[in-house]
Formats: sequence, structure tokens, C-alpha cells
Amino acid sequence: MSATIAARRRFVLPPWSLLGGAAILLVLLACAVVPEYIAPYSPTNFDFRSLLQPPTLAHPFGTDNFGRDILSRTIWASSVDLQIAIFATLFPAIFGTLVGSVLGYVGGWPDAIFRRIVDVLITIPFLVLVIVIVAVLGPGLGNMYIAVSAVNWIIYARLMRGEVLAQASRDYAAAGRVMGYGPIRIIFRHLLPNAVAPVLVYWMTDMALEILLGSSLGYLGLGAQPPTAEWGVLIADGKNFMTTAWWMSIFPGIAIVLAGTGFSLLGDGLASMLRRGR
Amino acid sequence: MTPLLSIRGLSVQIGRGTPVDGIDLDIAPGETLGIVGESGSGKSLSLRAILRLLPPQAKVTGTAIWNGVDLLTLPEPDMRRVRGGQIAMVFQEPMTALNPVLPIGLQITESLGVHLNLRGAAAKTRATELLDLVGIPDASRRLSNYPHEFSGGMRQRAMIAAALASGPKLLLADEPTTALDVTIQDQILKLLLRLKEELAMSVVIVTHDLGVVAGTCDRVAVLYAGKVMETGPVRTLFTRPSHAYTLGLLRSLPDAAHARQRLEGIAGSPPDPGALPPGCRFAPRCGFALDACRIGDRVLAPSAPDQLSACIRAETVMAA
Amino acid sequence: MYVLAILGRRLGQIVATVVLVALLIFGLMRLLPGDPALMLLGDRATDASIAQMHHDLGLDRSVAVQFWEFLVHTVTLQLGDSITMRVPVISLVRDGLPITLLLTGMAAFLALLIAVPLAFVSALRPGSWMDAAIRTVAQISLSMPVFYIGLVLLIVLAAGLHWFPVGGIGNGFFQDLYYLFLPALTLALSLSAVLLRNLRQSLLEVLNAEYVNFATAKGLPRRMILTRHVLRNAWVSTVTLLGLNIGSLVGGAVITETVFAIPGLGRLTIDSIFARDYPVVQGLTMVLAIMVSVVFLLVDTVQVLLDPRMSK
Amino acid sequence: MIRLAAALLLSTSLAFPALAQTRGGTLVFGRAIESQFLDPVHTSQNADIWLSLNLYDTLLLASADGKGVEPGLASAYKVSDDGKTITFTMRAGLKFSDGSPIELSDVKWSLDRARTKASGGDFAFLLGSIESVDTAGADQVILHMAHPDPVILQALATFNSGIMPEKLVMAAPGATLDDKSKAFADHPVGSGPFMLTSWKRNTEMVMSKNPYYWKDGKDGKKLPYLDAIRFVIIPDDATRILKLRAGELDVAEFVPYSRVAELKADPKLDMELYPAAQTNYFAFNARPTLKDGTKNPLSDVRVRQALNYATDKDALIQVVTYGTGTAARSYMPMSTPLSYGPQPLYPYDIAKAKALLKDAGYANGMDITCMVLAGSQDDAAKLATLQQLWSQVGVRLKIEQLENATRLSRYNAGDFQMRTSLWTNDINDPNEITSIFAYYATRQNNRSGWDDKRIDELFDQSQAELDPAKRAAEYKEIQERYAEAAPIIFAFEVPYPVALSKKVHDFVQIPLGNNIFVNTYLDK
Repeated sequence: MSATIAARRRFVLPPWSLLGGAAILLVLLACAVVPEYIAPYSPTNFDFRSLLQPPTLAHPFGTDNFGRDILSRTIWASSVDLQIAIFATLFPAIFGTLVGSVLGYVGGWPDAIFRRIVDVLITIPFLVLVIVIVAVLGPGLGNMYIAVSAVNWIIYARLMRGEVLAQASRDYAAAGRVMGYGPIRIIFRHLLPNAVAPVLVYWMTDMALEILLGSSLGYLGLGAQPPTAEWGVLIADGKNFMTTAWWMSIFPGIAIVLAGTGFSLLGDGLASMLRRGR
Repeated sequence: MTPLLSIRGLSVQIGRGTPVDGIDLDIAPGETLGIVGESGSGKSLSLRAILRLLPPQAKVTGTAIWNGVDLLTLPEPDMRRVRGGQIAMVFQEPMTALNPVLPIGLQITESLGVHLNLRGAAAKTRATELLDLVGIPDASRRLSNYPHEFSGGMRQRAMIAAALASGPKLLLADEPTTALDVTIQDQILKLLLRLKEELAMSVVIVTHDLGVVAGTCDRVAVLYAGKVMETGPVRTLFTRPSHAYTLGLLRSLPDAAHARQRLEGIAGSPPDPGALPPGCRFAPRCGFALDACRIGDRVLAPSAPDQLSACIRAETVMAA
Repeated sequence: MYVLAILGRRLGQIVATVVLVALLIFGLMRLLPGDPALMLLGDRATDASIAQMHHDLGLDRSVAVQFWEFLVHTVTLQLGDSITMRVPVISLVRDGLPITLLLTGMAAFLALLIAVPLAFVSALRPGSWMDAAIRTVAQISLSMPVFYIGLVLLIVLAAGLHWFPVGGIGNGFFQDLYYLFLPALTLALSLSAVLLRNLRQSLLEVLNAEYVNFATAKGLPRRMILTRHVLRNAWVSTVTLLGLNIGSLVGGAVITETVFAIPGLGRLTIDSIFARDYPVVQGLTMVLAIMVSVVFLLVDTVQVLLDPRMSK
Repeated sequence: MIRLAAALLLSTSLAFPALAQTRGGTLVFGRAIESQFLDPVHTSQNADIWLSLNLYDTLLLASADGKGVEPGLASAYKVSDDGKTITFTMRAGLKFSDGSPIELSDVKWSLDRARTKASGGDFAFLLGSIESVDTAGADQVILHMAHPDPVILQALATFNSGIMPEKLVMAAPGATLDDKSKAFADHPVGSGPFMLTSWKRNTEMVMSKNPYYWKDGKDGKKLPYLDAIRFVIIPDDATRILKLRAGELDVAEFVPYSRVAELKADPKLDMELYPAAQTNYFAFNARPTLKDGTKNPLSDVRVRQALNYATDKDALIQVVTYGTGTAARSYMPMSTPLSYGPQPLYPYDIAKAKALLKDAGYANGMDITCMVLAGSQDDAAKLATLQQLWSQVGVRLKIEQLENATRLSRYNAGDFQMRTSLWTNDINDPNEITSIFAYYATRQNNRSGWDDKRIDELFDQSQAELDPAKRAAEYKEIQERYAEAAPIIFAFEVPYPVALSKKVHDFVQIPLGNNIFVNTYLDK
């Protein structure tokens, strides 16, 4: 009976969260792909006649301390931030998922080695490790992707390994083995598709988390480099002006919240759809 | 004789659907009533609606008169005294119905504390007696065990002990044996019957297992798509069903009234509670259906002494 | 003695992990371009002064020798001396560790304090406006960079309303609690949003669980059901999540400590990475790794206490 | 209404300033960076240098205008006619902050240690002309010079000549002098107006009044006026300013230029821009080829001059310093003695720049890569401005963002084409900056690889030139030649932006950066 109620609720919700999330992300994607058609001004050109202007019709989000239009910078930043969201998570998600599903199925010494690696990497504070790696490679977004990828695949692998372990004990995996399928076929045709839902959901959350990480690195001077507009860097730029020019940091902040909301709505929606599908 | 519990027009509405739609039932003192139906017929929902265990999204209407008061409108504190104290309930899956992180003993004594004001050593003694009563050996030691340390049958016994701790007058059993092995099912059913006698209770057993009904119940109500199709004494109803649906159920069994197996023999599937057919809800699947079956409301009408049916073709069915 | 055996094995694992962490960090630090001598001498560096400084710091020795020294230091838990501050690393740890522990501990506590009641309100009335409001606020605090939350809190609560001091730490434990409240809150906000999301989900599951129905059917008062049956079960996943987030909490402390001018280990670690102060970075990451490992151990213990099934 | 009353109160207090210095109180000073090591001889970071004089007094003190010296621990000094002997008369009854007397042997030991290459650290060269230190009688310290040194008096007023207690240093635990110095510097005892009473690293450092300090205040009692100074470390600029405005700090250093105007408008604060011996420039690599083997157009003086002409200093000053800076007139800050600069160098002139580039064969422009400090907003602003300016003469400026340690390594290895830079004098004399910027032997002229034999010669001469006029002429020629060769982009000078609560008086940061608290007092 409670199953009936749950089913009804699922039936109502997914379209909302999924559509809402997709709508937000589509708007951001548009900004990211063709900023030059959307942004009214150049994101980098100085304008000494309009320094630190509060929001007006000409500059709806105001201008910064170099007279750059915040709206245009926020729009241009979306392409950088969506890039961060995708490039910082793509490799970890794919590689981690593959490694996790293989390890979950194979077990044995590869799994033991993996668990040791996990132990080591999760005991070093994530940010510290990323900073060291970025410092080794040099500041900038490209190297941030590498640093995050080097560490973050662990989380996906862990998630996936757990799911596959749970799935592998189920009947259909045993049935597959009885029918003489090879392990690769069992892993990729049977286990992976069934276990991938939580990974997808986490992926969405992770995208938002990486945007934030980018901004933290920006704060420490290791993230996107000025004059590149990136939401986190825009907020950091505005930090000295919070009491005198609030618009410098508020609007990029709203953009981050929106993107985060978009991703998590999409994640929620995907989760309930996948749950329904199972 | 005044019924112990008298249910009239019980409906449960969830969203746009009405999975329970105007059920009338009476439970007499000392009686064992069986409620049967396919999954989704609303039998579990009805049972939970009586104790108001449904989540807030579920709108419950109708009356359920117990000791002269309507359980469905009773203030929450009074309702709490009824639950467990006067009307107890056991569930299908003991593994999920017992809290996995609390010891068995605590799950029995907490109810003793609330209803009988028994605490500490006294509650413990009583809990040991209860575990003894439901046939768990070495009861006093077992109190500190956790559910995962019990076998399936023992868990069900423990749940029954927890439910009956405060001496209720009515036990609602929601598919109490479905999750168990066949051999254990018998033991649990026997236990329920014994307890019913010893504690002088009435029992309502919800099940989709006709065998269980045949073996334990005095009376039976057949539910389909949220409505009562037919009620009557077990013996007469099983030998001479007066509703096409009941007949279908019985015919679907290789050896009716004896074999225990799921009801799968009727072609088609029950209607979506959100899109019910007009007329008799069974009509789309019914071999006896006439055009008249597809219009109008159905009411229960006597089809034999003590037997009520909602089938306009009751006589034809009884003759079949 | 089953417990002791497990504990022993776990301690062994922690030691192994910490040694591996030390090796990894040693390797990474040697890969870092840059030279602590130049950092010390800055723009006034001349070839002669650089050579002298290399000699003084022992950096003119081979990596193998330095590695051996580092191994000896590690095994004897002598963390060596800071290159830039010329004091033993252990004394820096002694000063900074209590602060970071207090900060992260308070943050974890505050995060629970915020997340648990709100998750209840949210989960008990899913879909209500309260639920929507709580989830929106959680989403916002989850999407805000830590330094921004910190500055907003500083501007509003400290500089504006004067409820709190603007950064720094106090004198003695109780004053520290007061000084660390805002930074802990800063850290707690985003963590509490993570916990809230998770706890709300598990509460929804638990509230729909059959044992809650059974407990209700037994006639237990609502409050007893919530505290004894619901919360306890929802705790398990929350504690796990909290444990997994300790690492990121320490990471967040890096930023928070900078914004709030708190002399904890987080800020020191970052400063030392930038200054190429190898001994400090190595020592601090080891200490942080030990700290995080101990938290994991605690989490495992609490899990077993909360959920007897885990002891298997 | 309340605000009006406050404004009235304030204006009255402005009209009748407190006449007398008040004694007592603790000054809370918000610092951006932490000190690292408090041995004056081994000090090389600004954060250490700038506080050193408060702990360790020197024989002579720099005069307020920075151009001369006045008596310090020595009440008088006499330079012999040949410039090879300098005799100091020490004040009577001098004591270290622990109450023990400052012996002549302490002075000799401190100066000997500071001037010796092995023990004297990075600034031993300042005292390199001293041959030996002698004492005589009860109060005479005599310096015998290897050669006459025009800068020696200034050098003796510099932090690394601080007088330390020999016995206490030698009594500190440790096998070598370096180890002893480490141990001593953790709990130093000195001769300055303040003494270190507690130091929690990365948190705060407390200096309290040295009760044995020799100098008298305006009220006739011993200085300093303050009971103590609490230095609090607050790395984040925004937080430091918030803390000042909340009244938790009395002084905040390193106010970002972007906030100077805002703080100037705050009636509760004094926003000071102390003149600084500090200059912003862009360093070139002038070698014919770069590390990667490619040809370097910056080796051509015409290109360097062209880039200087193509740089609009006023725009840079506006963008980076919000108008607080001034255009550079020499490679050295104008507060440096003997600096020469009748007008700002290389006024903005696109036509000249284009002509020079065409002359050099770069009419079609070129690519130049500049290293900048990752995360520095100032550097980002500088480079964004240069990019826009230089694009008008066809120069494509590429930005290479590096973290500080990497940047320094690359720079010292000569593996760069151009970088952002900032220089602060440590001594009131042109010789330090000149030896770094223009004298090849020290470090290839600021790692540029550019060399001018004539400048080297002039510098060598000036190092022993006792005639002030001749020395001035030598430095004038050096500066003219340097300006002509343009191994750097001459950009701008900046002041030290320090914000103080109105109740703080007579704090000063001298052009060399030293924070001087000896005369500071607080309104009650």
C-alpha cells in the first residue's frame, strides 16, 4: 500500500524537478554557448567612465572597479563554469564508474589495492591535495581539472563498487554466469546499467561542487585566472567591495545558486525516473 | 448481537484514485474475519485506515464505530489508547516491521509502559511471559537480542508478542504469514488461533491466500478494486459463492480451499484505482457480465442466509 | 577480545595509511617547482645568498639523503623544523591542532544542530511550504562559496550587529567557543545543507518504514516514535555521511581560517605549500591524516553502536 | 540626529587637538603577514625588517626626512678626515630590555657578527667596508674602515646593525651560532623601545614597553608612551578592514588601494598614505635569446624604449592604485637620496613607440610573454591595461600566471621574458637598489642580462666616494644611462596605505617601510 502512494508521488514529481532543472541549465547553456549574442558588453574591456556603477538600465547588474559590465561578465562566466562542471567531472565519473564496476565484480587483490588507495586519498583533505597538485602543475583551470580528476574518480569508484557488489549478489548476475557469459559482458551489459543510477545522481551534485571548488581555488589564486570571468572569481573580485558595491558579488552568487539548483533538480529528477524504471 | 467494530462507508482517497471505496463490515466479538482479494484490492489499506496509520496524503472517510465512538474522528490522544491497547495489528514482513536497531525486549516493553504503565523489572517479566506465550524458547535471554538475530518465524512470533502485549480486544493481522515458509505459516496460524482463544479476542486476517481463510476464519469478505464483492460464512461462501469474482477466484485454484497459492488465474488485471470502469468493477474481466453490469452502482444484497453479494447475476453464479 | 582485535587491525591500517600519505606528500612536494630559499630571500636574492641559504636549509643534499632524513623523522614522529619560521613543526601542530579540532568539531556539531530539526520539519510535511523554504535555503547555502558565506556573516553579524568579534581567536577555551562560532557556522552551513538533504531523504524512507507503522499501531506517542524509532535509524546514514565529510570540512577550514584570521592547521598548510616549507606541509598533512583516520574510526564505532547489524 | 552629534563632537576634537601625549594603553595592529624570524641579522622578509627597529636599537637613527642620520644608542659620532676611522660615544647607563647593561663588547660583537659574510646574512654587504671594530675607554666604539664608505652612517641606522646582548645569545641552547640565534630569536632580548613578550605564531605577537629604554618623551619621562602593541595576523584584506571598522583594531596595514577612498570618507578613521621608497616596474629579460632558444626582441634597446613609450603610466596608476601612485622618474624611488628625475620617464607617446618599433624591424608587431603572480588582482589589472595599451602598437602581450614560488624560480634562472615587479628600499641610500638593478656583478642586473660597463664603473667609484657632490654626479649619470637603456618599464611609485583609528597619534611608517611606534600614543 505504501508502495502505491510512493508510486503516485513519483509519478507527479519527476517532470517538475527534471523540467525545472533542465530549463535552468538550458538557459545557462545558451549563455555559455553564445555569450557574444546575449551579453550586452565585452566582459574584459575597461571603461573608466563608469567605474563601480550600481545597477541601472544600461548596466542591469552594475559595473565593477574597472568599469566592466557585471551582467556581461556573469554571462561569459557561465561558459567557463559549465566547462568546469563538465571537464572536472567527466573523467572521474567515467573512469571511476568503470574501475568501480570492475572492482566490485572482480574483488580480490585489485580490490584490496584499491581500498588502500582510497584510504590514503580520503584521509588527505581534498582541497589540500588539489592545491598541492595544482601547485605542481601550475595554476589555471586546465590543471585544476587534472588535479580534481586525479583525486575525484575515487568517489565514483567507491559508489559504483558498492552498487555492483549489491547487484552482483542478485539473481540475474548468477543467471548470467550460469549461462556462460564472460565477466566483461556481465559487468557491462547487466551489472553496470542497473547500478549506475546513484552515480548519475552524484554526478549532478558533483558538478555543482566542482564549480564551488573552482571558486575556492580562485580565492586562493589558483583557479581561473583574471581577466577570465568565472563566477567564483567574480565573487572573489567583489569581496573587497561587499560593503560599497554589493552588486559585484551578489549577481555572480545568484548565478552559482541557480546553476547548483539546476544540477540538483536534474539529479533529483533523474533519480526518481531511474527508481521508477527499476 | 452488537458488533465489536462496525465499519460503514469506509473510503480511502489518494490523489485522484479511490483504492478503498465505501466498505461496510461488522466484526462480532470472538469472531475471526478473513478479508481476501488480489493485491491492490484495498484490503491492507482498509485495515490501516481503521487504525489511522495512513500518511496524510490519504483522505479517509466513513465511520468505524468501536465501543460507541468513531475511530476515524477520535482525537489523537484517545486514538493512541485504542491502538495497541484495544486494537492491535501485526504486519506482513516481521523483518521490516520490527525496528532493526532496537532490541526485541524494548519493542515489547515500550508498549507495556504506555498502555499498562508497566516499567522496569515488571515490564521485563511480562515481556518474558509474552515471548513464552508465543512459543519462543529461552525467552528471558532473548529479550536483549536484535531482530536480525532471530529467524523469520521467531520474528513473526516476537511481533505478535509485541502487538498483543497490552491485551487488546481485536487483532488486525495484515497478511501475517505471507513472508514465511509454508511449514512456519501453519505454526503461526495455529499460534494466532490459540492466542485468540486464550485472550478472548476477535481477529481480522487480511490475506490473498484462500487456504488461510478456509483454515482459520469464521466469516470472509471478498474485496475487489476497493469494494466488498461478497461476504458470508466461510463454509457457505466457499461452497456456493454468489459473486462471479469469488467464483473466479475459487476456480483459479487447482484444488480450491486447500492449496495455498497466489491468485493468478483470472484473465486480465484489476483496474487502475484512478480510472475505474462504470458499473460493476469486475465486469471487464467477468465471463458472466451483461450490459446491465456496466452501468449503475452496485449494493450488497442478501444472496443466501448470512451471505451478501454485490453481483446482479448472483443466482446464475450460484447455479454455476 | 573480538573488539580489541578489530581495533588493533584498524590501528594498523591507520599507521599504514599515514605512512603512505607521508610518502605521497613527500613525492608531490619534491615535484613542486620552486625553491624555499628564493621564497625566503625574495627579490633581494643574489646567487651567493641563494647558495648560502640552500646550505643552511640542507637543500643542497641529494633527494635520497633528504628522503632518508624524512623517513627517520616520520618513524620517530619528529616532524623536523619549519624552513620559514625556524621552529619545530611539532610546536606549530601543538598550537594549531586544538584550534582546528575545535573549529571542525564545532562545525560538525552546529551542522547537526541545524540539519536535524530542519530535516524533521521538512520530512514530516513533505511538499509543504516549510519544506520548500528549508530546501531552498539549503540549496543556497550549498551553492555559496565558503569565503563568501564567511564574509557575509562577518559583515552582518560581526561588523554590523556586533554580536560577534570580527575574526581571530579568544583567550582560553570558552572565549574560543565564542570567537569560533561564526567560522564554525560558516563551515556548518554548507555541511548542514548536505546533511539536511541526506537526512530528509532517510527520514522520508524511515517514516514510511513498516516499523514506524508498527510502532504507531502499538499506540506509542508520536514523540517517542520520532526519537526512538525514526531518528535512531536516520542517524546511521547521517553519521556515515558526516564522517565522510570530515575531510572536506578540514578542507573548508583552509578557507574559513583565512577569512576569519584563525591560526589553525588548515591555513598553515596552505601557506606552507605556497612557501615551499616542505617539513611543515609533510608534518601537517600527516597530522591531518591521523586526525581524519581517527574520525573514521569513531564513525565506525558510532555506527556499530547505532546499528547492531554492523557488528557482524 | 545622533550622527550629527557625533560629527559635531568630532569637529570640536579636530579644532582643539589633544596637546599632551597620553601614556599607557595597548595598540592593536592588524598585519597582513606574519613575522618569521626576529634576529636582525638573519632578517630578510619585509614583515621582519619592518618591525626590527622596535626590538633592536641601532647606534644611529635615520632622521625623519630619511636623508640623514641622528644619534641613537650613540650620543655622538665623529668621522676622521680621511673617512677611515669613525668614533662613537655611547650614552651612559644603556640597558637591554632585561635590565642588564649594554656593554661596549655587546656593540662590538653585534657589529662584527653583522658585517661578517658567514654570520651576517644577506645584508652583511651594507657593513662590508668595516675592517675592524674596536672599543676604548668606558664609552668609545671605534670603526676602522677598509676604505671610506659614504653609506656607512646610514648602514649603521639600518635594522641589521641592531645591537644584541652577546651573553644572552651565546647562552641560548644550540651547538652552532645559527642554532643559538634560532633559540634566542624565539625569546629575544634587545635594546629597542619595545620587547617581545609573547608570540603565538600565525596568531599574534605582543611587544610591550621596554622599561629601560633610553630616550625621553615630550613629557620628560622615558619613551615609549604605549604600554604594549598587539600585532594580530589577519591575512584577508576585507576581514582586516572589517575588524578595524568594528573597533577591534587600531591600525590596519596594507589597505587595498581600491578601498582607500572609502576609508578616507570614514570619519572615525585616518586613512594615511605614507610616502614609500617603493616602486612598481616591469622587469625585462634583455638577453638576445630566451631560455627556450627563441630570439628575444627585448634585447633591442629600441624595442624596450618603444614599449616604455607605449605604456600610459596614468592609466596604470588609475587602474592599479586608484590614483594614489605617481609616475616613475628613475629606476629608484624618488625618496631615495641622490635620486635623479626631473620629469616622469617615457611619457605616453604612441607615435614615438611605433617609430621605434619600425626602426627595430617590428613594424608588424611581436609577441611578448609576461609572468605574473597567480591570483594577484593588482597584477591582473596591470596586465589587462598593458594588453590594451600595447595592442595599439601591434604588441601581443601574453600572460603567464604562475604561483609565487614557481615564478621566483623561473625568474632567478633567467627563464622569463618579462615580469611584474615591486621594489622597496631597505636603506636610505641609492647603493642597494643600484647594486641590484644596475650593477651586473650582483645578479646580472636584476636577472635581465643587460649590462653597461660604464655604470659598473661609476657604481664602483661611488661606493668609496666621500664627496657628496661627486657621488651625486655619479648617481645622476648612472640613472640617466639606465633610463636611456630602459631594461625595465618605468611604471609608478606607490605609498603605504595604512588606516588608523582617530585615537592613534604619531605612528609613522617611514619610506623604508619600518613601522615606528616609539612616539605613538593613544587617546584615552
